[in-house]
Amino acid sequence: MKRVYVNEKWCLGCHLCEYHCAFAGTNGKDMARSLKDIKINPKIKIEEKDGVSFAVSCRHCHEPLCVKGCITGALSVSGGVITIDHNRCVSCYTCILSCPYGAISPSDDGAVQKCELCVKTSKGTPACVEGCPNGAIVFEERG
Amino acid sequence: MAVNFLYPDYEVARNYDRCISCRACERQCANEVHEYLEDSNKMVCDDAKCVNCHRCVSLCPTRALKIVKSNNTYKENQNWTGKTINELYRQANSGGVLLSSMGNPENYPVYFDKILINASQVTNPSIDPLREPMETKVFLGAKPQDIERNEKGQIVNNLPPQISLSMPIMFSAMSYGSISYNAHESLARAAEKLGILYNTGEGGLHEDFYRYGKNTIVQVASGRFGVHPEYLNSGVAVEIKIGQGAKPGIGGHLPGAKIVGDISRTRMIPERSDAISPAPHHDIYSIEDLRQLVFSLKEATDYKKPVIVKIAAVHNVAAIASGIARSGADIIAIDGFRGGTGAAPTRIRDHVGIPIELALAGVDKRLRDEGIRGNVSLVIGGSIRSSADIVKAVALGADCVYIATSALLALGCHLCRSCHGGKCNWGIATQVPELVKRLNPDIGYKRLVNLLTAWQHEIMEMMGGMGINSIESLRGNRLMLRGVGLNEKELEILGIKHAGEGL
Amino acid sequence: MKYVIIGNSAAGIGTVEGIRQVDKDGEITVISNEPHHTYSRPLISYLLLGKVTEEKMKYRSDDFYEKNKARFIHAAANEIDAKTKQVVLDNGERVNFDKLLVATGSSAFVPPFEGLALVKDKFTFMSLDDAHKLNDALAPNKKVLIIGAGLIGLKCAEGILKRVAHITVIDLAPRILSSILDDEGAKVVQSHIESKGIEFKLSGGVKTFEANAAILDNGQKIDFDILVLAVGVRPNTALLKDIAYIDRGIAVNGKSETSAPYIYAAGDCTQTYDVSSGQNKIMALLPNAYMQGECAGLNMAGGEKNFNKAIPMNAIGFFGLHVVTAGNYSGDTYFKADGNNYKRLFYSDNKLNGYILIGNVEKAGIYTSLIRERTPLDSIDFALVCEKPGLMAFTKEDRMAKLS
Amino acid sequence: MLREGQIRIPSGCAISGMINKSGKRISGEAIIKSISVMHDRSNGLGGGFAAYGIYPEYKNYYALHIFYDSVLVKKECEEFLERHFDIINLSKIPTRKIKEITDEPLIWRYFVTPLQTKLASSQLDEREFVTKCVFRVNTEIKGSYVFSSGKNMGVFKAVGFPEDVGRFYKLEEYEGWCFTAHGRYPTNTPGWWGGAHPFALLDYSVVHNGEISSYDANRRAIEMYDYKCTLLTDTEVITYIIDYLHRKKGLTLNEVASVIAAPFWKTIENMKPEERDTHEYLRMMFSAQLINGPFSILVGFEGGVMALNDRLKLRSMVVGEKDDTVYIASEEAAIRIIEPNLDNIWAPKGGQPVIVCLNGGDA
Repeated sequence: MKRVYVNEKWCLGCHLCEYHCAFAGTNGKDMARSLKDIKINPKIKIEEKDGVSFAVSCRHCHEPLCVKGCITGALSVSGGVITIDHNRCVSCYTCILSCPYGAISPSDDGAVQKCELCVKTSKGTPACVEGCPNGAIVFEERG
Repeated sequence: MAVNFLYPDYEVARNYDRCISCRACERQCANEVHEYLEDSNKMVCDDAKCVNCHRCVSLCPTRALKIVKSNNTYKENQNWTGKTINELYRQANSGGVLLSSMGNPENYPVYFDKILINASQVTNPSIDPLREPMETKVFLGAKPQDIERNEKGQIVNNLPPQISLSMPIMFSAMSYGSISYNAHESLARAAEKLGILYNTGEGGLHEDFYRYGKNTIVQVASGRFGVHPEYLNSGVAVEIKIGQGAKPGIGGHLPGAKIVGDISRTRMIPERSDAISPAPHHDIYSIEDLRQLVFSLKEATDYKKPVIVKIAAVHNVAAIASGIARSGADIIAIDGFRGGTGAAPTRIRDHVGIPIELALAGVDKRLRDEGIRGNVSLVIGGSIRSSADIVKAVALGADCVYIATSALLALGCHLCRSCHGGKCNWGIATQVPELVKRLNPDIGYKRLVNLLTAWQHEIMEMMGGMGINSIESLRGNRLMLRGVGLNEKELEILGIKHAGEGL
Repeated sequence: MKYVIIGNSAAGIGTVEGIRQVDKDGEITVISNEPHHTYSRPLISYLLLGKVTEEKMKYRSDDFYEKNKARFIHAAANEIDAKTKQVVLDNGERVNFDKLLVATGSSAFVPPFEGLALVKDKFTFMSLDDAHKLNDALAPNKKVLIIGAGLIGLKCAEGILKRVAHITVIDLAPRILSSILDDEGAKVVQSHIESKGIEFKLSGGVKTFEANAAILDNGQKIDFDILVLAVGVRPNTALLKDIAYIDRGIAVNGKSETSAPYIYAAGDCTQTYDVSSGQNKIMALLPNAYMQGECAGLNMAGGEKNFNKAIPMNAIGFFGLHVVTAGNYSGDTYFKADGNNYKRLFYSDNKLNGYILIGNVEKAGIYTSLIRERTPLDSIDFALVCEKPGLMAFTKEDRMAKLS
Repeated sequence: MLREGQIRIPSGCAISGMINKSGKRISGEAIIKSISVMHDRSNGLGGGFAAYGIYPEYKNYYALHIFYDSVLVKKECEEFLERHFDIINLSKIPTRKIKEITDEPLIWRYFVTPLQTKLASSQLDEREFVTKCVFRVNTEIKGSYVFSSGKNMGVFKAVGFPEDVGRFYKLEEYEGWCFTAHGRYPTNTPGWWGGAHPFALLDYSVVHNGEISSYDANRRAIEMYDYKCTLLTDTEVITYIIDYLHRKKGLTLNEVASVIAAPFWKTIENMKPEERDTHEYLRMMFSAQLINGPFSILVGFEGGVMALNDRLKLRSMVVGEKDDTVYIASEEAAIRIIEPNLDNIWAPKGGQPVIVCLNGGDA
C-alpha cells in the first residue's frame, strides 16, 4: 500500500505541507481565499528544532493502536487507510493517548482528526506530498 | 551616509489579498528579506536585501508574491545609464573590484539567434525519429592518421582512448565548492543515467563520487587543487583548464569561508585558507609547455584517458586551437564569453572574450584548413540554451557541447547572479548546510535527465527534418544553416549563407 | 474448529476479529447475557448527555456478526464443563467448543450500606440497561447523589447534569479520580467540574441511608431523589472458578491463555501484567480489552501473538477538560502547570513510568509509547520530550526508522 | 544561371548498370536501351555513361576525357598535359549530330602516362599524381574539364536525356564488360556538360540517385584531404569519399560500404564480437565519411562494380542476374527490357553492398 513517508534530510521546515493539508481539508479552490486570516489546524505537522525539521502525519500502522483502542469504532481501517468517522467520535482522545507518533490531534469540529491520505479530499497524491517543494514527503509503496 | 544610498533594483510586490501569512517566504529567504509581524499577523519585506532569486515567489503557495523592477530612476541618459551610475557609486564607496556571477548579461549579439536551420522538402525525405532509428551517439577523442591491419588482413583497433556519449552534450566544469555537494550529486547521477559526462571542475572529486567515474571528467587547473594520481585515474578523461569564458585571462578565488569540511579535504588544502587559482598555469608559459603537461597527464594515466584542453574564446582562438591540436591533446574545449561562473570581476566577465559561435566557426575552419580537424574533437560551451543551439553548434562544426548554466537552471537556478554571495537560496552555489539541503538530488538529477532527454528528442526531430539520421552527418554541415540579419563579414566568419540564398 | 466467546463487548469483539485474521471459516459463537448488538460501554454517559444515540453507540456495524460469520446467542452462560468442552447456558442448552474465550467483564460493586434497601431510586451505571433505567428516573426537579468520584461516577454526573436539579458526589477518598490523578491534578479537574455546578463531598463515606437521604460519617445529611452507586467494580470470574487459576481477576499470560487448556480470557475479568509497574493487575480498560481479545483470537486460531505491553491508561474528559493518564505514578517527577494545563511525568531507573496530562494532551501518545516500550530515557532527549512531546526527542536513526 | 561548382544543385535520377563477370565485352547498345526505359526519371538536363573495358589497346594508359569551352583553352590544357604526361594518342571523341543534343563543347580524348621525371620529382604514387593533375586542370585551367581519367574505361556524358546522350556518343560502337548509366533530374536548369553524371576519378566512376543530407559535412571533411569539390554535387563528393577510403586508406569495398552506409549502432551492438569491433572502429574512425540521406549508387572500379543503397533504403534499386551477367537499376523494368529471363532478381537491403567483380577479381 502506498503511504506517506518523510525524509528529514530533505525537509526544509517551510511548513507548506501544513498549509496544503489544511487547504485540502477545506475543499476550496483557492488557497488564498480558503486560508486567509485562518489559523490552520493541519493533520500533518512539522516538528523542528536546531535546523532539523520533519513532518509527522499518520503512519497508517499495520497494528494501529488508535483503531484498536477506539472506544466507539469511529476509527477503522479501510483498504489499509485508517479513517475517522467524525459522526461517531466522542472526543475521548484515547487515540491521542495511544498514537506513538503523536499524529492524531483534536479537530475544529469536536472530533479528532488525522491524515487520511486525502482519500476524502482529492484524487491520487496527498496534498502534503504534492505541496512539498523538496521531495521530503513522498507517497509510495515500501516493503 | 546619503551619498552611499542606492535604491533597490527590484521590489518585492506582495498581494495582501492573497497572502495568508504562512511565512514560507520568510523561512526560505537566506537574505532575510521577509519578516512576520506577530502583532498584525502580517508579512513585511525589505527590498534592499532582495537578490531577485525568486525562491519566495516560487514557494508562495498562494501566488501572493512577485518581484518587479524598480521604477526609481535617475535622469534618463543613454550614456550614463542607471546601472553604470550605480556601479560607479558602489566602487566609490568600496574601493573594490565589482564582482558578478553567471554569464555575461550585456547586450551583445547572440549569433545562435541569428542562425536558422534547414529542413527537407520533396527532393529528399525528412525522417521521423519515432519510426526510424535516429542516432545521437558521439565519440570524442583523437583519431590516428591511418588504419592498421594484422597479418590476417583484419583491421586492428589503433584508436587512442575515446569517450562515448549518448548525445553530443556534457555538463561542463563546476567545482565542488563553487557548487554544492547536492548539485554535484545531481550532475553525476544525471550523467550516469544519460550516458554522458560531467566535469569535476577544479575542486577535486569528493570521495562519494568516485563511483560515477565512468561518467566523470576530472579537471586539472592552475591551482591543481585536489589533484592526485587516484583522482586523475578516476574519470574517463582529464581536462586541463587553461581558461574560462566568463573570465579569460584571470584565475579563480574561492574564499576561505567556503573551504570547510569536505571541501577542504577534497581540495587538499587547509580549512579556511583561500583557494587561489593563478591566472596562468605557472608551468605553462608557452605552447610547448602545454605539450609537456598533456603528456605528463597521459603518462600519469597510462595513455588510457583522452586529454581535453579547455580555453576561453579569445581573439586569436583559432591559432591557439591549432597549437593545442598539435600538442597531443585529444579534445579541445572552447568556452565562449557568455559562459557562467561562480564569481568573476564584472568588467572581465562583461568585456573580455568573444562569442562562442564565431570562435567555433573560426576554429573549425582553421583546423580543416590545416587538415587536422579530424585529429581532434571539438567541444564548445558558453551559453548553450536549447537543443536548437546545439544543432547549430554541431552544424557549425562542434562534436559536442558543454552545458552548465542550462543545467543549473534545471536544478532550480533563477539566474539571480548572486553566486558570489554564497547564500544561494536554491541550494546550488552555496555551502551552507540548510541551504544545500534545498536541492534534493533525487529531484535534481531527474530534472537534468528530463531536460536532456527532451533536448535529445528535439535534436532528433530537427535532424530528422533535415533528413539526417546520425549526428556525425550534421557535424560541420554548415549548408544546413542560414544567417538572418548578419553582415557579409559575419556570414563569412560563420561560413554560412544568408537566409534566402539557395544551396 | 469451534470457537465460543462468552461476552460481546470490546474483548469479545477483539477475539472475533483476531480469529478471523487467521481462520476465515471456523465456527464462532458469541454468547451474551445482554440482548443488544455489541455496543461501547463507556458511551452510556454520552447517551444520557444526548451526545450519541443508541444507534451510534454500536461498537461495530450492524453486519458485524454476519460479515464475520459469527453466531450470536442471547443467553447467560451458567457453567463451563471443561471436561466435555461445553458451555452450559441458562436455558439448558450446551454449546460445544474447541477453544473458549471468557470475556465476562466486571460488575458494579455495591457495598452493604445500612439502610440501602430503603432507597427506591438507586442505580448502578455499568451497562446500557443501567443507563436506560437511570434515564427513566431523571427529571429536572430531582436531586442526585452519586457515591464514588471515580471515572464512572463522574462521567455519569456529566451525563445527567443538565437533566436534574442538583448533583452531589461523595467519595471516601480525599480527591476525585483517586485511582488516576494525584492531589494537585485532581484539584484542577475538581474545580473545573465544580464550576459547572456539581458539588463534592470528599474524605467521607455514607454511614447510613434513609429513603431519600444519606447520613454521612460526619453526621451531615444529604437529601436526594436519585442515588447512583459507583463505588467500584469487581471482575466476573465465577464461571472459571475451580477451572482456572483466579487471583483478583482471571489470571492470563501474554497469549491470553488461562491456566486451563483451550480456555482463554480477556478484558475486564482478567488480571494481566502491567509493564509500567511490573505487577499483575486488573486493567479494566477498553483498549486493553480489545487488544487482549484480539491476541486471544489470534492464538486460538493457531496464530502467534503475545500481548505483553499492557499498561493502565485513561483518556477521559469532563465538560471539555481532557484528562489523559497512563502507567504508574512512582519515581521522580517532571511537573509543569499553567491554568487548566497540567503535566506530571513520573520516571525512575532511566524509564518513564507514568504521566498525568490535563488540558493540553497533544501528542500524549509519545509518552504512552515511552512507557509501553520501556524506552531508555538516555537514548532520547528527555528534557525536550518533557517540555514538548514529539519524535524530535529521538535520535535521527530512530526517527528515520519510525518515519520511513 | 549558376552552374555546378558555383552553386549546389541537388537532383533526382535514374541509374542502371550491367557487368559481365567473365569479362565478355558487349556493345553499349543494351545500356542505352535500359536507361531509356526510365525516361521519366530524368528531365533532359543530364545523362551519361561509364564504360569499362572499352580501350583494351590502351589499357595501360590513362584515358583522359576532357571538355573544352574553346580552342584557346584546349591549347593551354594540352600544354599542361604535355608538361606532365607522355601523350600516346589524342583525338576528338566521335559524336553524332542529333537535334536533341546541342551546345556541345569540344570533347577530346588523350591516352597518357605520367612523365617519369615529373612523377619521380613529385614523390607521389602514379595514381595520386594523376589525381593531382586532374584537379589542377579542373580548378586552374578555366574552361577545361577532365571528366574521365581511368584506364581502359571512359565516361561519356552530356546535357540531355541519357538515351540521346548515348546516341550522341555512338555508345553502340564501344564494347565493354561493364557499363553504368545515369539519367538526371536536377532541380534547376544548368547548361553545363561537366555537371552531368557519371562522375569519375581515375577508375572510379559513380552514378548516383538521391540527395544526400550530409553533403556539407562530407564535403568539408573530404576537402581536408586534398580533394577539391569543384562541382558541389553529391556524386562528386561520394566519388572522392570512395577514392579516399578505398585507394588512399586501403579499405576494402565492403569496408567502404560499412563506412558510407554504416550499420546503426543498435545493429552493431548485436553483431558477433569481431565483426562488431570492426564496425565500431570504422564508424568512429571515419564518422565524417558516413553518407546520410537517400541514395542509390553504382560505383564502377578497376575490376568490377559496387551497388549500394543508403542505410534506410530511401531510394529504389534492384539487382538481377542472368548467367554471368549482373544487372542493377533503379527500376526492375530497366533490367527486364534487356534481359526478360532473369535467373534471379532482388532488392538489396539498405546499407547492404552488392559487389560484383570480374571472375577471379577482388574488391
